Amino acid sequence: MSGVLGSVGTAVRRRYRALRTSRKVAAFCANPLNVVGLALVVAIAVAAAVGPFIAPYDPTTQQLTNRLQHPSLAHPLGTDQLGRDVLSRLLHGARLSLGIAVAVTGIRLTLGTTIGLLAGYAGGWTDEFLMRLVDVQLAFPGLVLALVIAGILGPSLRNVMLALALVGWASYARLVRGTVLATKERNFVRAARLLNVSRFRIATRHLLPTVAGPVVVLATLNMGTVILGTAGLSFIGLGAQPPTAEWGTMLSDGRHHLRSAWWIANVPGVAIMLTVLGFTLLGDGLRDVLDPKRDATIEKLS
Amino acid sequence: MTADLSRRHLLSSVGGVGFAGLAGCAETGLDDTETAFTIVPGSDPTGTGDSWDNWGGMAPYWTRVVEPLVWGTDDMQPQPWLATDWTATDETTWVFELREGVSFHNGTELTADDVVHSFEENILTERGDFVHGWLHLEPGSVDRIDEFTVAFETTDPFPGFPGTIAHNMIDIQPPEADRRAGEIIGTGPFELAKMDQGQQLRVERFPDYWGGEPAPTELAFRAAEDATTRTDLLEAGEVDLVYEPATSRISGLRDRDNIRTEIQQSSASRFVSINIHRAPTDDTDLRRALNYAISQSEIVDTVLEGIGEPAHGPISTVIDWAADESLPRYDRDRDTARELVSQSSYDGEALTCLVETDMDDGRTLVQILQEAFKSIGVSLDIEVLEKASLQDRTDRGEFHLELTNSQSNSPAADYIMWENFHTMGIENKDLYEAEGTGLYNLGGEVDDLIETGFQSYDATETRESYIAAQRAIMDAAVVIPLFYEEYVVAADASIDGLDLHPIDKFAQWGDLTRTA
Amino acid sequence: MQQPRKTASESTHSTPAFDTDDSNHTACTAESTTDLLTVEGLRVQFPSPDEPVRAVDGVSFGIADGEIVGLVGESGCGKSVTARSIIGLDPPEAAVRGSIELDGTDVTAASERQLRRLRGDTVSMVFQNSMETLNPVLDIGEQIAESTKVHDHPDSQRLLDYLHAPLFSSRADWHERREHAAELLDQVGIASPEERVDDYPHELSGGQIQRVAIALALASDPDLLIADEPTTAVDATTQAQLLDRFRHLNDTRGMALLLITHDLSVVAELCDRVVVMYAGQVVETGPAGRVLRDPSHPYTRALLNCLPQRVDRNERLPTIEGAVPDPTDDRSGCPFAPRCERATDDCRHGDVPTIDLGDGRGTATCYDVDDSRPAAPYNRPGITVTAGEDESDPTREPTTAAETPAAETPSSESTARSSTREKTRPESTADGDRQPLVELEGVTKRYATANGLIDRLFGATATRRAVADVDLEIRAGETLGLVGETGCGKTTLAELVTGLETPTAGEIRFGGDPVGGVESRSAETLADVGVVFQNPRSSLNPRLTVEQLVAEPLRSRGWSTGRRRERVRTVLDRVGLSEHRARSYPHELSGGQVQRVAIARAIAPDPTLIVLDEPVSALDVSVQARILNLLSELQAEFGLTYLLISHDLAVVEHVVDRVAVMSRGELVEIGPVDRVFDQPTHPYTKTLLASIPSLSPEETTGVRPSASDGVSSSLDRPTR
Amino acid sequence: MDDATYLLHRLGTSIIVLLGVSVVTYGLLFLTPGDPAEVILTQQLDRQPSASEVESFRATHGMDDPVPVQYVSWVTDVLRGDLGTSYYSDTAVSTLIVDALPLTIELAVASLLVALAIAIPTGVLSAVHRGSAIDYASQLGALVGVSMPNFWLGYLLILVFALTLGSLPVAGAGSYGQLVLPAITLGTGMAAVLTRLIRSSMLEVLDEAYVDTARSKGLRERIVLYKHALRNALVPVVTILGVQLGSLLNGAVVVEIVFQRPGLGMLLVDAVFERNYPVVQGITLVTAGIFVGTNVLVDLSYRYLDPRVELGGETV
Repeated sequence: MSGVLGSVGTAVRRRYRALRTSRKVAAFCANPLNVVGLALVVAIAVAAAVGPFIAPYDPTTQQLTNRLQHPSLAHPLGTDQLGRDVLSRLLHGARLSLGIAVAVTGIRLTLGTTIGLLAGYAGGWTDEFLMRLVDVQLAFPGLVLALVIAGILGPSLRNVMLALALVGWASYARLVRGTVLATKERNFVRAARLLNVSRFRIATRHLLPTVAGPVVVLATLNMGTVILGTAGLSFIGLGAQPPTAEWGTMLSDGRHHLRSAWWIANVPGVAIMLTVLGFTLLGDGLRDVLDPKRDATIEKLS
Repeated sequence: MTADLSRRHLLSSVGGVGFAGLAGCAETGLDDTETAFTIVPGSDPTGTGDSWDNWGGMAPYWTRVVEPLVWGTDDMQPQPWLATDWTATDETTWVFELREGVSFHNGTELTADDVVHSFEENILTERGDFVHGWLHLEPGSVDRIDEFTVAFETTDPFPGFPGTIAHNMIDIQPPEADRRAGEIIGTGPFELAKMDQGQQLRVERFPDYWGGEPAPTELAFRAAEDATTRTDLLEAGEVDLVYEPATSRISGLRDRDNIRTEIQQSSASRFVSINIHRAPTDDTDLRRALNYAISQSEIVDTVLEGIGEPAHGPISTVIDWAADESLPRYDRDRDTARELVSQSSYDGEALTCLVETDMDDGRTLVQILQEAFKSIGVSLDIEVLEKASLQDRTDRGEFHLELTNSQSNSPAADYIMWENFHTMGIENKDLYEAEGTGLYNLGGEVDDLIETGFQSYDATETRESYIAAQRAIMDAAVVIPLFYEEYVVAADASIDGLDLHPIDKFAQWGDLTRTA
Repeated sequence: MQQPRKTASESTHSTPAFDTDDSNHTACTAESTTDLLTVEGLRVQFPSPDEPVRAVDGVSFGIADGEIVGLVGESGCGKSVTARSIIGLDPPEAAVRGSIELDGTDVTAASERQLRRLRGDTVSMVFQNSMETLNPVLDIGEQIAESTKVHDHPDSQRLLDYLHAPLFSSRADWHERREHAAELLDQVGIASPEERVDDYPHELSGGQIQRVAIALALASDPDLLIADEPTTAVDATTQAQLLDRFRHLNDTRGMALLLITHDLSVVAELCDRVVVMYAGQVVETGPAGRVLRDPSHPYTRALLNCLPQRVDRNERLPTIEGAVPDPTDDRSGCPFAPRCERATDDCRHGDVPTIDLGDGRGTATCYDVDDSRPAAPYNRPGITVTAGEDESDPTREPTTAAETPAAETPSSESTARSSTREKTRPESTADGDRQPLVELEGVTKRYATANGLIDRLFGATATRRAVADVDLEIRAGETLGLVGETGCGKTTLAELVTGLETPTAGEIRFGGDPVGGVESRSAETLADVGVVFQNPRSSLNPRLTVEQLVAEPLRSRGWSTGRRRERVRTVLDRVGLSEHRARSYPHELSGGQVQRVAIARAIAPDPTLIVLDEPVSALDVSVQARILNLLSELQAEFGLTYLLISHDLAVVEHVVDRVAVMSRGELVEIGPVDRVFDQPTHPYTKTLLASIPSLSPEETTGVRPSASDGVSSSLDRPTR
Repeated sequence: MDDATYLLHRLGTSIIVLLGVSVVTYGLLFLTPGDPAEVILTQQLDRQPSASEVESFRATHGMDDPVPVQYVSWVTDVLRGDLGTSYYSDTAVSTLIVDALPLTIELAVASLLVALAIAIPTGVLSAVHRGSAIDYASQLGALVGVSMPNFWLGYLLILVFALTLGSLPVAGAGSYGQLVLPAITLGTGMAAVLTRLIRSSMLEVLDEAYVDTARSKGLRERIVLYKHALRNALVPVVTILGVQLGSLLNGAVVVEIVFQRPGLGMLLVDAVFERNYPVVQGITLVTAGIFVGTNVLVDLSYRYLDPRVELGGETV
């Protein structure tokens, strides 16, 4: 089948010549799940951006007389055990939860990519050393180590972020190094070497762009992982301090009311689920478009 | 070791049977007979892994396998148990008469030798100096007078001795018992049958119990430290009785016909203790202002669903020297509070309030405090910390407030006063010795009053001293009392014969029956 | 267990008595209902983002029992799609119209069950890229045993039986089938078949794999075997053996064969009849000899003209201008019309009739068949017209082997040919006087097969020898050809010359000065060597435009922007890429254009030596011709020296001055191309040369010494 | 590389990694704010130790030695199987771990079975019906599982299956019934990853020529899918199983708390909160060891699943 479609593909390719970018967009949009993912991520990003401005109430103001109210016009998503408006807390929490994910992923990405590039490009003992470091980090189940680190440092959002960042960079390093090594052996890089192209130019012009695709995919998928990790640590008792409206903490606090006031836990629960779902779908979509051949690799790392 | 075996079996069969087989398999719990009951206490009945829980070879709190010499009455007075009588022959000597005809589970009769053995070999030796301070006993101070008489020589005058040893941990076992190997031989109405650490503990009826044969043939104590899980277990019908169901679920349980709920006042009291040696909470005006900001009854009526009594002092009213009524009152009065704040040295900085992760409703309560203080212009930073971090912080005195509670597991509750408010109490001693400060110790007169109360053999004098001390403490607003705790026990509606106790771990199961 | 379905007498129609088949062929072209296979008006379309892609656009032909038919055409012309339609393996999204009658059943309308029966009994297929057609996780025996089982019980296939679930399958039955599998392996010429049945595909060499694929197809004792490019991926020697094997099977089993290939020499070697496809349509059919010798359709003619075998060396190869039409276009008229110099308005519109050439000479879909004997419109003046072209009488009966002058078949070993060559290549005698540009002395390259810290600690030093003690000179201005089978070390040797690899031992000198690897070479040395990589697409960074790609070496030489732009324009123009291509990305270009970009980049810094690694192996014949022409023009214009690596001996013979033959890392023979090709001294070279298929169908089975399997075992080894 | 060399190689790397792991694990002690000796002693004595107590503690525990010396003696103990003693009970850490481990392994194995039971049919179905509603629905369905925080999913499952339907036990350990909900909770997350992988892997495999070869033999589609295609599609799945064990161990921490299973995760959380360092270090080390060991096993088994694999081929 590949042969047939290959030759057909040549024809299609010719047809879509000079439409490189739009072809990728078209390929991305061809799968409705990708579009759903993108829509979810955009929605969540918008919520994070404008949420605090459109929230109807202050997220921390209590109304003990008005606690555990069912969803109503006044409180579209009800009130929690302290009479706070769940919708307002959700909207404020969007910024925080997304912010945590972005920050943690950002640190992981920067640290990991730097180390990966260094290892892949330098080779030799530097590579050997850095990769053993990566192996050691990857030898720990991430959340277990994060739990230990955050637990020892003491419960706070900052420590949780630090712990999650410390346990996630190695995947990037390994991915980047692998890509760099594979690319280094690609003929176009060998050709560039022969053409006396400088090391710096090879790195920036030939290696980095190849690395960008997989890294973006991994980072997108990672966003979901970080959000789930934060929620998990919150549940264990290492998350945000009250009264911070952070989704994981809200969900964890609300679990005692699951039976009596379902909205307290389920609202942030659904929000987390949709966010993670959105990033996962988006990441999958990007992978199909940017990096279709490395499915198992990223799966291993994310 | 049987536990290991079964797990290994389980593990090997998982591979063979596969997932399909999982759902259909039987429970390993009790035979579902009329006389067997499954109980879920508020804490892990097999112990938390903490040596304190397990020092008798098992956690003796809920199970009535082992027994102490003295028990406690419902109004927190020492009650004859394995000892039938006791007298202080001088300021530091207590002589106990043992009950005759008490059989251990292995059939031998309880004698003075067993008591001496239990104290000298186990209680005083294995646990070291902490126990010496607690019981005011040193090794070598327990003597056999005759077969059924034992004398204790306390290190200093200790009128609270009988009440203090009325504690599940101060149990009597014969020398044949091998605690470390898990061979527990007690005198209680139930014998230990099987223990799965962290999961459950099963006991069987001991027919020769000195108090008469208990009604249940078998009891299982399941571990479920999460209140919601306990509630779920009861609602799903997996267990017969649970302690402290989740607060949010109580009204739901009450509405159910097949479940009965009992409320029992406890020996515990919840309060906020204030570090009086750290600015700005070293300012009495500020501490009083904080007290005026709180409405105890609102808290009880809302988030606690009515479980608990609004408190005016730190000592539960089941304890006979609790001062409650006669203490200075700080009913919510935000104007007064604001005025006091402005008088005080407080200038807008955030106070720190610590609370332990595991405290029931802790996160909720502390947020109410935060909101209440905000309304009088005092801002509060909340730090929910796990046990170790919390202790680290309190040890160093780096906090302003701590949401905490006090509870006595023995009828003698004196140590609550001593350890919390006396300068040499465990909370204050280290900082006092290191820096001349402390945490909640007003010092001077209060120390004297507590010492008097602690050492007096005259009950009235003890009571008056303690009340005076509490008054001084509340005057200086060292604590913000919140509520005297009550606890709920929810059980299958068919169960009768509950015998609850202010000390939740003193419950007796001998009369449990099931009505048709 | 299996009864041969045909009697020996039925299969006598096959080679070599070409002319006796006429009656048979006439029957075919008349679409007789007794045909084994009749394809009628087949159209296959694939959906694409806008218009559907017409992969097959109205194809009709038939195959009779026991006939060998070649389906030829360049890549993308619809050959494979047609073949897959015949066994009902169209992708689900494809729209198939027309009818395919196979042994009385219409495949296009068959139920799953009927299809299974057909596949298990009547038709088998050997797919392209045989390495990928065998399941890598099942051993050979299992895969063949399955086939026989399906053949015997097509309607009772239970999953658990096939999964060898203990209670659901008979071990004895499977065991018996494995033994039978060994017999089949023996039949396709695999040595020690009893051992091979337990092997996994990756443990076999390319040639063995191809044989196994054939055995697999034979397991169901089919009436028709479809083989899609069965020899494309194998070395010349293996190819010869395989073709021989096909012929043998056809002889002994009377099995019909549909051979799909782009290689006309394979057709010539094997086929009774040939069907020529272009852009999804059949343009010509007819007996193989007639079509190759006397093509009727302009496209067939043009295709044959492009073959290097047919043109003297140093002569410019004829080419076909223009490109294959876009398969998504709504088309009418002859698809070849836009490229056909003789096209008229009639050709461009409406249906072009398919004309029966009569006398069993087949059909051609062209108006222009009657006076189709032009004075070689695709040949440049001065070219010696070879083979078919010099036959001017279209009505002439097909010639027999004896009648065809051997001198006109370039691959045959004949003194006549060598004398021709001596005439056309007088300069080759002067080779020795040229200055050596590059010298290799005792060059050896070993690869460590393990690396990493741990292996270093454990001292694991396993090595593999890629190039062994090679002495070689490349003389200024010459084209040195490097030939040998896959894995013989050709590419490694080239990499040693370019500096991508450094020799383990020995010395490489440029102009007398020793040089090291890329990192240690001076900018001048680097600029002196241009490289055109095998698979040129991979050597171009997909994220850079053509302009940037070509400018890259200039940038590193420090050229200014303006000067770079100027040079890029010059070289792009020189390699024949139009200005507007400069901003294209590699994936927007066709294979030929990509190769031009790679060449442009190689010549941009004005090198003296260019290393060409299989520069045309991935290209279709017509494109290959244009690139080869370009290379010789460039050489003449810039005085370039070429080191050309190729496994295609026809190309080598056409292009190079001297040829070096490598085998297992060693240089076994080197010399002027005439001498080496005509009087090989090394036995390996002899075997290699003997395996070149002939374009002339008259040279037939049994004559070729190479086809004996005895020689093969030394060459036919795993390539790992 | 032959098998023996590879094994040696893999063992060598694993030892280096485990050494690194032990350094990290030991280093955890120094993460804690303040002097480790003081922290440990405070925990043991349940009070602030005096300066002289700290000093004598340091002396008896060799904590005056340079850190590397301390580390070496710790590692030596570990190699002898001595992971130290819990601060809170006199139990050896190794005993605690041996007691808790079976529950966690049991949970992991059951979750894996759940995940495979969900993922294989869903993934194959999804791939075969690529681009159809079935495909999108099953992909989405699989993803919803992995997108839900474990503990939330766990409590919801309890609500539905234990409380509303009353068909399964709420919590606890010891019976198969009690394993079902935790295994589903943990398994669904993994199922999503596996479904996705099996789908894409199947898609790739279905495009392979050998699948067409199998069809062209006249084999039934079912046999083509489940014998020829799936077997190949599972190869990359196996490679990630080892890594997925990590996510199972991660999830087990939370799930064990939700379902009150006193396994390794619960033990770890308690130990972390109590600053019970020997237990924390022991569990961290053992978990990492299991993880590394499993991955070696997976690599080796990979060899037998896919005969093409040359052991030691660098996987990128």
